[in-house]
Amino acid sequence: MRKALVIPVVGVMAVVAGCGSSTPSGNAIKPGPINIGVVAPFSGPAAEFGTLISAPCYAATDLINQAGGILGHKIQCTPVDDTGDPADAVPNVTRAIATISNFDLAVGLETNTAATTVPLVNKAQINMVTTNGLTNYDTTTYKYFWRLTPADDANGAAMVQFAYNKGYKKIAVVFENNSTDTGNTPGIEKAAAKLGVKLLTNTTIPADASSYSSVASTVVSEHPQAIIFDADPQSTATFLSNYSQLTNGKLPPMITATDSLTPDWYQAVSKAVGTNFIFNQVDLVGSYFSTTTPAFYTYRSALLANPKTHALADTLASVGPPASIYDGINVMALAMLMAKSADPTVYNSYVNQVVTPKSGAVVVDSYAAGKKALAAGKKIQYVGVLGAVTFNKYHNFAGAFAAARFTGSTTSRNAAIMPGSEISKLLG
Amino acid sequence: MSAAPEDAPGSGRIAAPITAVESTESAGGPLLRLTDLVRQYGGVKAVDGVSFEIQPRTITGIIGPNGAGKSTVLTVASGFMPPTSGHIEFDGRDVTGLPMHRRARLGMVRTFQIARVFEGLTAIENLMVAVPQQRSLTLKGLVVGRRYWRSEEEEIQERAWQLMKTFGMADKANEKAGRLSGGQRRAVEIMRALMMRPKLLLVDEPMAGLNPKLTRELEEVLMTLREQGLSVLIIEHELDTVERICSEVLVMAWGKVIARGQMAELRTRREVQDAYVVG
Amino acid sequence: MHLLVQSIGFGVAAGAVLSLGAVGFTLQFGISNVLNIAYGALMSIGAFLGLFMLGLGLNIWVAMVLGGLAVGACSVLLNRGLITPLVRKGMQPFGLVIVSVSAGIVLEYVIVAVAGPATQSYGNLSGATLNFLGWTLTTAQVVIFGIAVLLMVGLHLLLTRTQLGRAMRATSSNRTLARSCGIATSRISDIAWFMSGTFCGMAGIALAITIESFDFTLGSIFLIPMIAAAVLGGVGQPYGAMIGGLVVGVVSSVSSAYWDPAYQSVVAFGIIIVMLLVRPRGLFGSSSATRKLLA
Amino acid sequence: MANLAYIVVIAAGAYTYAVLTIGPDTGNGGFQHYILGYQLPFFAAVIAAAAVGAGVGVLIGVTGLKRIRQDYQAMVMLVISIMAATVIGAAPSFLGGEPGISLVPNPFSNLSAVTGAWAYVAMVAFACLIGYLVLRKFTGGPMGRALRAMRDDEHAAAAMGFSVVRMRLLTQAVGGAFGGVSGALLVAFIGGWSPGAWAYVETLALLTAVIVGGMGNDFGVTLGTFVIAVLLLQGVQFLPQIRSHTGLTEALGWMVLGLLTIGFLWFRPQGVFRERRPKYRLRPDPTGDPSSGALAGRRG
Repeated sequence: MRKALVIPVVGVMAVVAGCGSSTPSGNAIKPGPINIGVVAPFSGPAAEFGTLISAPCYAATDLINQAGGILGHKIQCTPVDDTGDPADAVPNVTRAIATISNFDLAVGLETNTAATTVPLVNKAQINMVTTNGLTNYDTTTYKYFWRLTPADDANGAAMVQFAYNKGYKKIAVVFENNSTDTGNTPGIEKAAAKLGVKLLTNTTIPADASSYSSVASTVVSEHPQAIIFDADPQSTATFLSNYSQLTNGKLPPMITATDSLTPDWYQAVSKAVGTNFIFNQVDLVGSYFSTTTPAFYTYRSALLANPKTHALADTLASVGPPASIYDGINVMALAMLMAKSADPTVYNSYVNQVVTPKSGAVVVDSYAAGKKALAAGKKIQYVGVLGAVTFNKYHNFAGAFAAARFTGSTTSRNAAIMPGSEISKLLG
Repeated sequence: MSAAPEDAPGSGRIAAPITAVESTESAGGPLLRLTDLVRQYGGVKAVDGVSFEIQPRTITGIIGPNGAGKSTVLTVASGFMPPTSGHIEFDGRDVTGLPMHRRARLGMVRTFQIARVFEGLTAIENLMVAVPQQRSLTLKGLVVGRRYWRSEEEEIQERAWQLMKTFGMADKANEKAGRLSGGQRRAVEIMRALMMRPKLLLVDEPMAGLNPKLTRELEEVLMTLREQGLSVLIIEHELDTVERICSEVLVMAWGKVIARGQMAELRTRREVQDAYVVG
Repeated sequence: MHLLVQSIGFGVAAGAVLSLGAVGFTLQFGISNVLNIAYGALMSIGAFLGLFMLGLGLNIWVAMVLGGLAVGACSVLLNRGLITPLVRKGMQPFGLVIVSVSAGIVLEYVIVAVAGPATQSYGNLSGATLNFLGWTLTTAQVVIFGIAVLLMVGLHLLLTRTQLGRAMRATSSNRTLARSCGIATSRISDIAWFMSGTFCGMAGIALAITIESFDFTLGSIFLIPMIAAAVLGGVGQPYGAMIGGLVVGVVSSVSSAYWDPAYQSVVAFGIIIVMLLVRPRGLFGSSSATRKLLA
Repeated sequence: MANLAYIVVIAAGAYTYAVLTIGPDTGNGGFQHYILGYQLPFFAAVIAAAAVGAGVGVLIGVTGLKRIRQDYQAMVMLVISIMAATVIGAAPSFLGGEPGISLVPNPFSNLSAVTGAWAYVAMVAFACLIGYLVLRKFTGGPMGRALRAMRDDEHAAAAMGFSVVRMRLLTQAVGGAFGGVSGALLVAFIGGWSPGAWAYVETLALLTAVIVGGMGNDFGVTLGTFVIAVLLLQGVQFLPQIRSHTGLTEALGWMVLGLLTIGFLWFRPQGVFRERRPKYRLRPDPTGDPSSGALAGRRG
């Protein structure tokens, strides 16, 4: 797939800086709505991801606005296109920082671009709720960095743990050579060593090759009990059909990451090897949250209520990163209320107070409930879709993991739940 | 650039470039000597064992039917292409393995069958560029800048103007060479070669496409140049021209030199006539 | 050993599609002397036309023929509307490369504008798996191989047994001479662009069948191995391109079995560069073709 | 002839700067891998990037020395640039592989975002000024004349005694050093670099800039770069996204880029600004009558 364009010229920078003369962030709140920058790809090959990651933002902001907004201001989601490419993202994000007024929170900043965008946003003193999986942010000292999703190596470890739980002792590992997928590998290797799971082929493939037959052939010859695999939809479909060609249609159980739960992936793979495989042999491993809590119902009904996100409600029901954005926005909004300021340099120090358990605190599961409790002068603890959240000193929180099965083109149901402590032990 | 004296009526106009020609009496012997020159294309021997010498201050012609290997001899002699075997000596020095630009710097300059000018440069720039070792092209020239090479550049310009005037093309000097007519391009190419102060000029059918009057004028130029010390090796189809200007003529056919001598005498020789008939 | 035999089999299957594309590429180049980088985009157009016709309920093999012809027409349009006028204006080969690169990008994004950037698929058309000689191939791959062989034989007969073929070969080896012999070279050129486009479109659809999943960059990704095949066989040499396609297919397949698969495409790149720099006439090229290549 | 592999030189400079300033790859939790990992000061790294750029430029230039047709040469260049990106992408421990190298230090990291950007622009403007002055030495005056002659006809230039090989490699080295510096400045600003940032299509955009501006005119090239890069590619970002049609806006940007290139090559191949040649004036000379000599003004 074609990447978008970087132009190595001063001109771009000049425009960036030219726009930037006006509004350094971190000032007192200005008239007009508070903006949440959704930093995600809205163009290029990963454009679909931008839509997915915007949905929880719409859900959260709709509910916040219904509850009367924040400190008399409406709140709204503003897309910031990072194009999915770390180099392209920089001018766009820099411009957004300089031009968007009341840019007080950023969400998204996914794995492919996080390495360049997170430092920018942190430097601009804007709070962020990021869904990236880079392991280097496990121990970050960035003040404005907040993450409610696990790093990729934890996800890799969870995949192996799941395989181990299912009784698979010989696994092949095939990943596409991109940042997300290669980020899983260290976790897989550590976990496999600890659990005594044998890794057979452990290789990376390039995207969009016209044939993966030879790789598939190598994998087939080793008779794996399961295959841990993650690649873009097109490459996945080609690989699987090459594989089934060698085995007369027999495919091994496949363990992949929850980010494969997209219409594109479903379409490509179902056309190549059929829906039977998808429904019965694919396990999607990712972070877990319960779908029976009141917080989840609120989240889901907000998604259903907005025509922009209506169609995505079921897809998002079991995917961690969007839920973490929803929760993150609520936490930040409540922190603004407590701080009586939307200025990140002020409200940032209130974030932990919103989530930490304390005696006498009212447990709230939505912004509206939290706002009411705060107005009544009470202490609060936000327990949202992800459940109770506790940030470590690096502003990271990793909850439990689960494996899910497809139930439709974009929907899934959780099957096996793995506690977060179990996974972090594998990485230790 | 020394003055151009109007001392030779009828040929005075081209006196200027000739003083540019360096002394050619350096080595004493022949200026150019080809020994057993062979050039193969695939399995075909385009040049098949050619040997000859060119003395200083002479105009030597090569004639022969199409495909006789005339242009190949010139191409190989100039270093544009290596010979398959054989030796080339220039001014007492073996230049067989030397690339074309090195030979050009030694004083052996060629023109092309179809005149090749630098189309993006103006006519006068075409001339001025033809001084490969000018100071402005050295590292020192780049670093120190204009004051290191200004006087030399002015001298080059002066010389170029002299040639332009001599060839009557001063009014075209600032015209892009790509817009010049065929004859004017030919003139630019020859002037450009003269800018290099060559000892030996290798020219391939310079008269092709020129009208008779122009042909005569060019002949005159070449002869005056020879008087001033230049040697010329010329490939020419027009036998009258060859007869008028060449002191010695080589007849080539099938890649070999089949006869040599004065044109008037050669005309009567049987093998020459045969070669032309068959060719 | 088994892996080697198998990967040779995959290579042959991939090579059949490659040959198809490479022959079209080289045929057009041989006759019109223009390096057409937009060929990849035409291939993607073919794949998307195939998708459209499948949607209309046509049989895939019928769609392959019709799609091929349609792309052939596009190819003629490209030549008539863009390339020929620019050649007449005296554009240099380098400029033409830039033009065809640009045209390719425009065409690709026309596909995006019409059909969107999403991944597409014909669905599983590969049919039953066949095993012979230690090879494992799908029915579709065998059929495509058969089609490729048929087309090659057809092309061979056309080039050697017909007046048109003789005229084409004459034009390819010396255009000016051919014109002076009374051959309508511009018509021959049209025919060459048409045939090239037809091969291109059919290769695009064949590729879309075997790769199962594709998007608008299908052709440009495939262009490099195709050029490698054409260059290997000697540019302008249809027979060379046939063999070249098979060789490139087998070599990349075997290399990805025994080497890091991430380097799979590097093999094709290497072939192009080494061949052009060391032996530009290709393995099967004649020296007259070489002279075309040398400046 | 424009060098279609120029983007490789820019990339080489960017990677050089990155691995020379970023520090060992065990830092930041060791999430990325690359060679070297020194922590050289900014200027040392930029100079090294220039040197590596020059070296890579010469290497690419060497392949261009082979006398093959210019369209084949163009193809070889394109293939080299795609191949380089693929090889780097496939080797994760060499220069970060497909994900690339991130967290490359910015020389102004201790300034605020906006001040830093301005400081950067000032620095880049200064670098451009120096670059322009150096370039003038090459494109103006006798050197530019010689280079132009070589571009027009290498054989004739060789017949004039020019060592085509040496001059070509010299220009490649100078061009390479420029590319290396621009890569270094770019990566220091962006903070990250990956094969996706130097795909061959980026070369097309650079080329469009050059073609639109006018190939032989320094000012034209600069202007073209601004017009194309800023107005077109960045301008597209300001257009409203057409929601029902993902990717359409982006596709339009690319189509405009392609059509612009074709349109200029068709209607105005010399670009907005023509190449200008200096005019020389004849000194007053009483003996010469400019139009009377042999071969004057006649058609041959």
